Amino acid sequence: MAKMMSGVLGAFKYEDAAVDAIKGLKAKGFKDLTVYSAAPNHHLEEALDQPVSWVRAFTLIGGLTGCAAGFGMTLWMSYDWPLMVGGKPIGAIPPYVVLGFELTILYGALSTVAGVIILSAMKSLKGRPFKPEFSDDTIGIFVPCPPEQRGTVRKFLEDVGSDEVSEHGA
Amino acid sequence: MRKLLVAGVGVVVAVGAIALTLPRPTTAQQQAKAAEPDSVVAPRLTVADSAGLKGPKQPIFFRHDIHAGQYKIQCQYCHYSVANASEPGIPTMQTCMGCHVIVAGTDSSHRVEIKKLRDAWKDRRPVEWVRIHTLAKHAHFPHNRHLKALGPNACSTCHGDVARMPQVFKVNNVNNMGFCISCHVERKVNRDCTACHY
Amino acid sequence: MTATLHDHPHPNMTHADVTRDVVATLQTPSRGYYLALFSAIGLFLVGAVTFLALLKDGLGLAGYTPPVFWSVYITTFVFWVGIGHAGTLISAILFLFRSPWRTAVYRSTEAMTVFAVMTAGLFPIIHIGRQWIFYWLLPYPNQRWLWPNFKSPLIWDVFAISTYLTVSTTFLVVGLVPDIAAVRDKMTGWRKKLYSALSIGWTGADSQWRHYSRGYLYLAALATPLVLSVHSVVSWDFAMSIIPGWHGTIFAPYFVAGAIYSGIGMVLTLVIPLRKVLKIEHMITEYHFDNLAKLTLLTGSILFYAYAMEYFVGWYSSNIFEQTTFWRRAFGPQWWSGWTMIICNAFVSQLLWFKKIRTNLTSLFVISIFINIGMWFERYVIITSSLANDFLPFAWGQMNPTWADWGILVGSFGWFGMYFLLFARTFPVVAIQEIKEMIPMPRRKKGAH
Amino acid sequence: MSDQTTREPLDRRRFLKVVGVAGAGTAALSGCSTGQVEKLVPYLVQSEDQVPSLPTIYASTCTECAAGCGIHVRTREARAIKLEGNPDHPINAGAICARGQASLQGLYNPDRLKGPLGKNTVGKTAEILPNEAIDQLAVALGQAGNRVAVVSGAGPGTFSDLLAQWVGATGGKLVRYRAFDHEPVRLAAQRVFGVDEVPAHDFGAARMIVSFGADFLETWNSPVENQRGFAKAHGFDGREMAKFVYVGPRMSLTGINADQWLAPTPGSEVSLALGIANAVLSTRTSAPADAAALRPLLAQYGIDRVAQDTGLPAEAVRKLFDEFAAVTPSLAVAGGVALQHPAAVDLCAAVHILNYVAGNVGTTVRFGAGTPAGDGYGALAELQKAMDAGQIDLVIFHEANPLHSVPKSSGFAAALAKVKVKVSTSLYFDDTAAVCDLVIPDLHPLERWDDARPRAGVFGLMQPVMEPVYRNVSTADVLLQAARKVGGTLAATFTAPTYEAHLKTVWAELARARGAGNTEAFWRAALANGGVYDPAPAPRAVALAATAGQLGGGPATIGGDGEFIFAPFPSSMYYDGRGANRPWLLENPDPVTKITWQSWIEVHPDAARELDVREGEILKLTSAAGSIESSVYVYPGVRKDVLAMPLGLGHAEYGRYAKGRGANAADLLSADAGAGFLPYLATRVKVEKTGRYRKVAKTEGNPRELGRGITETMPVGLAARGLTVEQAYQAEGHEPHEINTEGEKEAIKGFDESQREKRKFGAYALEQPMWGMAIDLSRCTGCSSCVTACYAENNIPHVGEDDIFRGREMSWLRIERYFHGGEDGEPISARVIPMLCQHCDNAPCEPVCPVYAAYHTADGLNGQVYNRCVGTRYCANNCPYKVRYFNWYAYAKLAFPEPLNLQLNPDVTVRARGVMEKCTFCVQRIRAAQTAARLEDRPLRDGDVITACAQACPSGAITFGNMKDPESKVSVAARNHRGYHVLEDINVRPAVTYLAKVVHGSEA
Repeated sequence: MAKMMSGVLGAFKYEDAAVDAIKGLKAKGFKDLTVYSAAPNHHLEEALDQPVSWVRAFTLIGGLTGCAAGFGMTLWMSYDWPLMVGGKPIGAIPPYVVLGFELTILYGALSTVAGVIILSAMKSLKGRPFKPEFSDDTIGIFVPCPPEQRGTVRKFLEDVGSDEVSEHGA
Repeated sequence: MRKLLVAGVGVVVAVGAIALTLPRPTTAQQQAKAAEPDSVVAPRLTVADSAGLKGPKQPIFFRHDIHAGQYKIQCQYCHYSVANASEPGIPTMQTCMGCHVIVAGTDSSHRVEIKKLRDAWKDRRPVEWVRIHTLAKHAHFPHNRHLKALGPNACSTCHGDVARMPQVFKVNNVNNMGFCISCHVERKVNRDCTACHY
Repeated sequence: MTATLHDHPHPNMTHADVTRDVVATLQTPSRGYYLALFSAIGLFLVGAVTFLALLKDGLGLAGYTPPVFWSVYITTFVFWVGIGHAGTLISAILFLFRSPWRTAVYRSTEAMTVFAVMTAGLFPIIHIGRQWIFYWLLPYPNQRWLWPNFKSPLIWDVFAISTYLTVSTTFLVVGLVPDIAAVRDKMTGWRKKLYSALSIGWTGADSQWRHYSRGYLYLAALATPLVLSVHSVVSWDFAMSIIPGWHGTIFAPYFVAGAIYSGIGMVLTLVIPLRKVLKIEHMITEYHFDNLAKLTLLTGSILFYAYAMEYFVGWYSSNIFEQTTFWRRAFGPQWWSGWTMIICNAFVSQLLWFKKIRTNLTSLFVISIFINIGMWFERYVIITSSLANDFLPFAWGQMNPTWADWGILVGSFGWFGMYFLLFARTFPVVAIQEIKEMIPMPRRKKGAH
Repeated sequence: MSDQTTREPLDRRRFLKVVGVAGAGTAALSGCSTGQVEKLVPYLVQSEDQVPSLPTIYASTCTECAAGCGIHVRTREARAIKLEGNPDHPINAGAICARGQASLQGLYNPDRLKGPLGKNTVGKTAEILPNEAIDQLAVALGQAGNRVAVVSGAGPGTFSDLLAQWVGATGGKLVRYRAFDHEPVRLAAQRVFGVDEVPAHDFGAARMIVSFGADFLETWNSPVENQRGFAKAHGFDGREMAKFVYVGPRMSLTGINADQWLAPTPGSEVSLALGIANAVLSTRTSAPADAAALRPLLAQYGIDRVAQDTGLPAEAVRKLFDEFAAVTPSLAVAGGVALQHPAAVDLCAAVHILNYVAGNVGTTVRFGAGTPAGDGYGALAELQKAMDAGQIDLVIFHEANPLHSVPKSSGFAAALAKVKVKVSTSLYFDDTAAVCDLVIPDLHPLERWDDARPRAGVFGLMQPVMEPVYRNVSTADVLLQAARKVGGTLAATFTAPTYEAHLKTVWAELARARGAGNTEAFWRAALANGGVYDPAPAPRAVALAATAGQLGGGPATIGGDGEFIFAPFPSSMYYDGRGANRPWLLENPDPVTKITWQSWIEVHPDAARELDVREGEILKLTSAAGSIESSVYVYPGVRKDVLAMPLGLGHAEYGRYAKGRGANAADLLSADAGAGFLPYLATRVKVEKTGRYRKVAKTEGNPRELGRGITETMPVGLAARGLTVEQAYQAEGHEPHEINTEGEKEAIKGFDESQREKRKFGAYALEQPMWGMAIDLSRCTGCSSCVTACYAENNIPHVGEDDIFRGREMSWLRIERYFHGGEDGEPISARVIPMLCQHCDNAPCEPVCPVYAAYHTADGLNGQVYNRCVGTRYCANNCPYKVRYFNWYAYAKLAFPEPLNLQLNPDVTVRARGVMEKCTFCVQRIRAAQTAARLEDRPLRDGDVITACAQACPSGAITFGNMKDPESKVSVAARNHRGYHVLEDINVRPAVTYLAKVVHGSEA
C-alpha cells in the first residue's frame, strides 16, 4: 500500500450535513476534496460545483472517426478490387451509410468508455482513505491537509455533523 | 493505472497501424532471379547429398541443374505440352530413354541413377516422382496462356531458377492466391475471379 | 430533475436496505436454481450435439426444402436479436426519457439483451454452409486481397450485430461497476477479491461520478439510435431482397416494434419468476409490471397495424406475386403458423387494455409466453412462407423442420438460460446505485431545498 | 478427333494414376490442403493422341437403343468424360439424347462386374478368371451340341453377323430380341405392302403429323433423328409450322408437344386412321391408283362411324379429317408401345394405308432404309417353348434382360430354369444374369471394337476410347476363343485371331467394295468420322399387297376384370429398364410428370376423386397376371378409364441404384405368345387402396403458371405477322398488359443508363463480349437431353430420392413443365421451358452475397466462385428464377462412388459441401476457347463457344454466343419478334431470351 496522504476523513449519514461540510470546507479554502457516495447525488454535485466533464469530447471525436472509418473502409475496399454486383456502381454510397452509421456508434461508444476511464484515472486517488460503508449508505469526505491542520478540520467536520471522523497520514 | 492505460492505447494504435500498412507481397520479392544460362556448372553431387538439399527426395536423383543448366536443354523439351496445354506435361519414360539409351553417365553416381531409369524402363514401370507444385483443384492455371504472354523462358517466374537446382524445391507457394494476384495487379492483367475459378 | 424522480413511487427502503437485499440475492442459491441451471445446461448440450452433427454431415440434416433456403435458424436468429431489443430500450431510451420505473428492471433486461444478442450471434455461424470460414465475412487483411461486399445486407448485419453486442455489453458493464463495488464492500474472502478486481478501483469518489454520469448519458444517447437501427438492419436482410412478402418498405419500423414487443415479452417471462426466486418483490412491483404491460400493449398494437398493412398492401399492390404470397400465408399449406402469429401477437396483446390483466402477474406471465411463441412464429412465417412461394410456381416447395432444427432452437434457449442464470447469481440484477439515486438520503433538517 | 494409334498396354490405362497430374478425378473439393504427398506418374510412352489437359475426341456409335446415333467421346487423360453427338453423322447430326449420354454411367457404373462369375473349383458361384469362364463356356458348348440358343439384343452389324454365323455353326437358335421392337409395324407392313420392315420417317418434311401412340420424341424408333425432323417441321420458321395431333390414351412427352391430343377409346384408333384415309381418298384426286381397291373398306369409316367407335366428338373427328386431307406431305405414325394393344397390327396397317393413300410413302415414309429390327417377341416366345420342352441345354443372353422385360406371367423364368447352362454376357448383375450359371461380362461399347449398321448406307464404327475399366474380354472375342476351344465346325468357321482383326477384314472388304484403293486410309478416315455415311438410298417403291385390306375386324376391346385399363408406357429415361442403374437418368425427371427415382401410377383427376385417392397414396393394382403397388400421381393427361405406369423399374437385381426400386409394370401383363408381339395395352386392372402413402419424388412445386406468363405462346397466324408477344396478346383482344406508365419506364431507363455509366471501372470499362443465350420454345420439346448434358459437363452430383423429397435436386438446368387447361372441360395442354441461370445484368443474387462469391464478370456472366462461397444461401433466396443449388451434404462425395468418379470433368471444380452452385454458361468452355484464340492471336469467333446444353439439344432450340456482336447467331435469335424474358417486369435484365412458343390456335 502506498503511503497514506495526510488528511481527515469524515463520514456522513445525513446528506445535508455532508453538503454543509463541503460548502464550509470550500469556503475555508480547502481544495482537492474527495467526496465518496454510493450513488450520484445532485446535492453533492451542486455543492462541489465542478465544471462539465470532458467525456463529450471523446464521444464526439470517436463518433466522427467512426463515421470516417466506415465510409473510408467501404469505399477503399470496393475500389481496391472492383467487382460489380447487381449492376450497381462499384462504390455505392447508399448501402455504405449503414456501415458509416454502425462504426460511428461503435467508435463513439468505445471512446466514451475510454474517456470515462481515462478522465477518472487522471485524478489519482492513491493514498486517500476509503471505507466500505461509502458504497452503502454513507457519504465520505476526505480533506487533504498538512498534519498540523488536521485538528482544525476534524473539529469542523464534527461540528457540521459528521458521524465519524478519522485522521490519516503520517 | 494510467501507465497501463497509455500502454494499452499505444498497443491498440500500433497494431492498427501495422495492420493497415502491412506491405503486400510484390512479385519482385517473390520472384527468384532469372536464370543466367551461361555460367551454370552443375556441382558434383551424389545421391547421398540429396538428403541435405532443399526439396523432397525423388525416386531418382534427377538433376535439373545438369539437364537444364549445364546442358541447356530447353524446359519444353521434356515438359512438352506447356506451350499448348494448360498442363506442362511430365516427360514420358520414352523421352528420358531417348537420350539415356546411349548416355549412361559420366561418373559412378550418375550411372547409378541412370541405371534406375533403365531398370524402370525395362520393367515397363513408370517412375513416380514426388510432386512439388500442386495447385488447389478449384483453381485452373493455363500454362500455355502464361507462356504465350510471358515468353518461353517465363518458367522461372513461378518455379524459380530450376536450372541451378540439383534437387527441385518450392520457391514460391503457387497455391497462394496472393502470389498470383500480385503479379496480375502489377502487370495490369485480368483478375476476374472466373478467369481461374470455375 | 432529481426532485421529479423522487416524486414517483419508490421502494420504502433505506440505502442500507437496498444494499443488503440485493447482496442477499448473491448468497447460496436454492435447489430450484440449480435445477433451472442444469436444465439450461442440458438444453445447451442438446444444441451443441446438434451443431456437431451439422458440422459433420452438413446442413442437409435440417429441414431446408428449396426454395426455402433459410428457415428455423434464421427465424431463431431474428427472434433472439428481437429479444435483445427490450434491454437497451429500457436502459437507454427510457433513461433519456427519465422514466422512473425502468430503474428496478433495467439491469435484468440489459443482461437479457446481452445474452440474447450473444445467442443470436451464434446463428449466422450455425446457419452458413461452411461454418469454419465464417470469419470471411469480416474485413480483415488477407493474402488473397479480398474484401467483403459492403453492399450485402448480411455484412450490414455483421456490423450491426457486433456493434450492438459491443455497445450493449459496454453499457451493461459500465452500469455494473459501481454496484460491483457496493457488493465488494459487503463480501469477504475470495469473493471480495473477485469483486475487487471486477470493480476496477471504483470508490464512488466525486471525480469518478463526475465523468461516469456524463459518460453514461452519452452511452445512452448512442445506444438509442442503435436500438432502432439494429432491427432495421435485420429487417433489411429481408426487405432488401426481391422476394414477395419480404420486399416491403414497412419492414424496418414493423420489425423494431416487433422486436421490442418480443423483448418485453421475454422480460416478463424472466422477471416474474426471478423476483420471486431472488426475493426482491418489494423492489420490482406491480407498478413496474403495469408499465411494462403498457409498453407491450403499445408495441403489440403497432404490430397489429403492421400485419393489417402487410395484407392490405399485398392486396392493393395488384401484384400477383404479393397477392399469392399473402393468400398462401393465411390459407396455404402452413396456414396454422400464419394464424398462430396473428392470434398470439395482434390479438392476445389487446387483452392488456384491461388494468386487471396488466396487474395480475399470472395472466401477464401467460400472455408473455404467448408473445414469445407468437413472435417466434412471426419470423418463421415471414421467412418460410415468403420463400416457399415466390416467382416461379414450378420451383415452389414447403419445408418441414426436422430434429436438427429443433435441436438448435432448444439449444439456443439453453445457452441463453445458462448465461442468464449464472449472471443472476453473480451480479446484482437490480441496479443498486440507481435505486439509491431514487431514494432520498436522510436529512437532519426537513423541507430543505 | 484422332486416329487410332499404336498403343502400349499401359498408356491409356495410366489415367488411373495420372489423376494427380491432371488435377482431376477424385472428388477434388475446394480447400487448400496440399499437405499430403502427391505423386506425379509419367506416361511410359507418349501417345500421340493424348496431351494432358487437352480433350481428345474419338468418334463412335451409341448402342443405347437401336437408332445407332454417331457419338463423339470426349476423353481427358485417357478416360472418357462425356458423350456428345457426332455432327457429321447423318442420323443425329451432333445431337444426343439423355440415355445416350448416360451410357457413360454404364461404363463407369459402380456395380459393373469386375470379372466373370461362375462355378469355381469347389463348385461355388464366385468371381473367376476370364480364361476359366471361357473354358466353362467351351465345355458347356461341347456338351450342348446343337441344343444351343442365343438371345441377343445387338443391332445389325459385324458382331450380329458373326453371332449368326457362330450360332449357325453350332446348329442352334439365334433370337434377336429387344424389348421395344415395334413388331406390329413390321407385321403390318408385311400385310399391307408385303415388306417385312420398319420404314424410315422424315418428320422434317411433313406439314401435318398424326401419331397413333408412337412416342417418337422419346423412345420410338430413332428419337433423336425424329426430334430433329420434328423441330424442323413443327418449329416456327417465321411463316408457318406443321400441325401435330397425338392420338393415345395418355399424353406422353410426344403428346405434350402436340397441338392437339385426342384420346379415343383404347383399341378404336384403327377406325380413326381408316377414317382419315377415307377422307383423304375421297377428297383428293392424286391418290395412287391401286388405292382404289381399298375404297370399299375405307368407305365404311365415315365421320359418324369413327365418332361412334372412338367416342370422340364428331366435330373433332371432322376437323382432323379436313386438316389431314388439306395438306401434303403429311405423316402418320403408329406402332408405339403406348398403343400396342391386341389390334396393334391392324392399327399399324391402317396407318400404312393412310400414309399410302395420302401419298406419303416414298416421301415422308421411306421403305428400304433398313431400320434395324429384331426377330420380335414371337421368336422369344418360341424359344421359351423350346426351353420348356427341354430342347435347349445352353442359352446365352447378350444385351438382353428378358427376366425384367418379359412379363412374369409368361413363365419365361420357369422355362429358363430347365436349361442346363445359362450364360449371360451382361456387364452388370442384372435380373437375368442373377439366374445364370455363368456370367462373362462383355466390355462396354466404349472399350471395344465394333460397328453398327443402323440403316442402309450408314456404317458406324465403335472403337475403344480407353483401356477397359475392368479387364474383361469382349463377347465377340469370348465367342471366338470358345469356338477355338470347342473345335470342329465352330472353330473352322472363324479364322480371325481376334474380333478386332475380324472387324478390320470386314471393313477392308467394305473398302474394296466401295472402290477404295488404300484400305488403311479408308479405315483411318472411317475411324475419324465415326464410320462411313452414304447418301440416303432412294426409297424402295412399294405397292399395296393383296392382303392390304385384310383387317382383323373392327376396334379391339380390352377385356378382363377390373374397372381400369392398364397402360404401361416406356419411360423416356429408363427405356427398357437399362437406364435404371444410372443416376443421371434416375434423377433426370420424367419430362411429363417430373418424377424421379420412382415408378408411379397416373390417375385422371376425376378417377382420383371417385377412388378418393390423393397423390402419393399407394394403390395396389391387380390383373389376371399379378399385382403390383405404386404411388398415385394425379395426371390430367390420361384417359379417365386408364391407369398408366412407366416401364423399366422394379428390377430384382441390377445394381445398387436399380435393385428394388419401384415396381415393374410388366408384371401385370399377360403374354400372348401367338401374336408375335407383346400386347402392352391389353390388361384391365382392379384397384385396391392400401391406405399407405409414399411421397412422390417429383421436382415440381406447382404445375400451374397462375397467370404469371412464364411460357408465352402465340398463335401461328399472329406469329407469321411478326407480332411481339405483347402485340399478339392485344391482337387477341386482351387489354394491354402494362405494369409501368411511360413516364416510369423512362425513369427506369434513365436510372439504368446512369448506373451503367457509374459502374464502368476497371475491367468493366474495357471492351468485352457479353454472353447470352436464346431458347426457342417452339422447338424445345422438353426431352431433357440438355439436363443430362449439363450434369455430365459440370460434374453435377445426383442427390438421391430422399433429398428430392426435400426439393434439393442440383440440376443447374431444369425443364419446367406447366399444365394449361384440363379443367372445366378445357383441353389439357402442357408447355415446357428450360430454366437455367439467366445471368441477369441486374442480378439480384449478386449484391446480397457478403463475400462476392456471386458477382458479375466483365463479360456479362453471373460468376459463382465456389471456393469463396461461405454458404449463406442469400443469393438463392433472392434469385427470382430459383436456379441456384446448394450442397446440403457432401453430394460430390456421395454421388460418385468408384469408378463413377472417373466420369468427372477435370475442367470443372467439384463442389464441396456447404457451397452454392449454378449454371455458369459453361464458363470452362468459354475460357478454353478464349485461351485457344489467344494462342492463335485471333479474336473469338461466333460459334467458338457452345454450351453443353446447346450442343446436346436434338431440336436445336438453344443458341449461345456474344450478344454484343450484332451478327452473332444469338443476337439474331434474341432480336426475333417472339423474344421475351421470363419475369421481365422485375427488371433484372436476363441474358437469356426465350422465343415464344407458337401454337396452332383455333384459327388453324
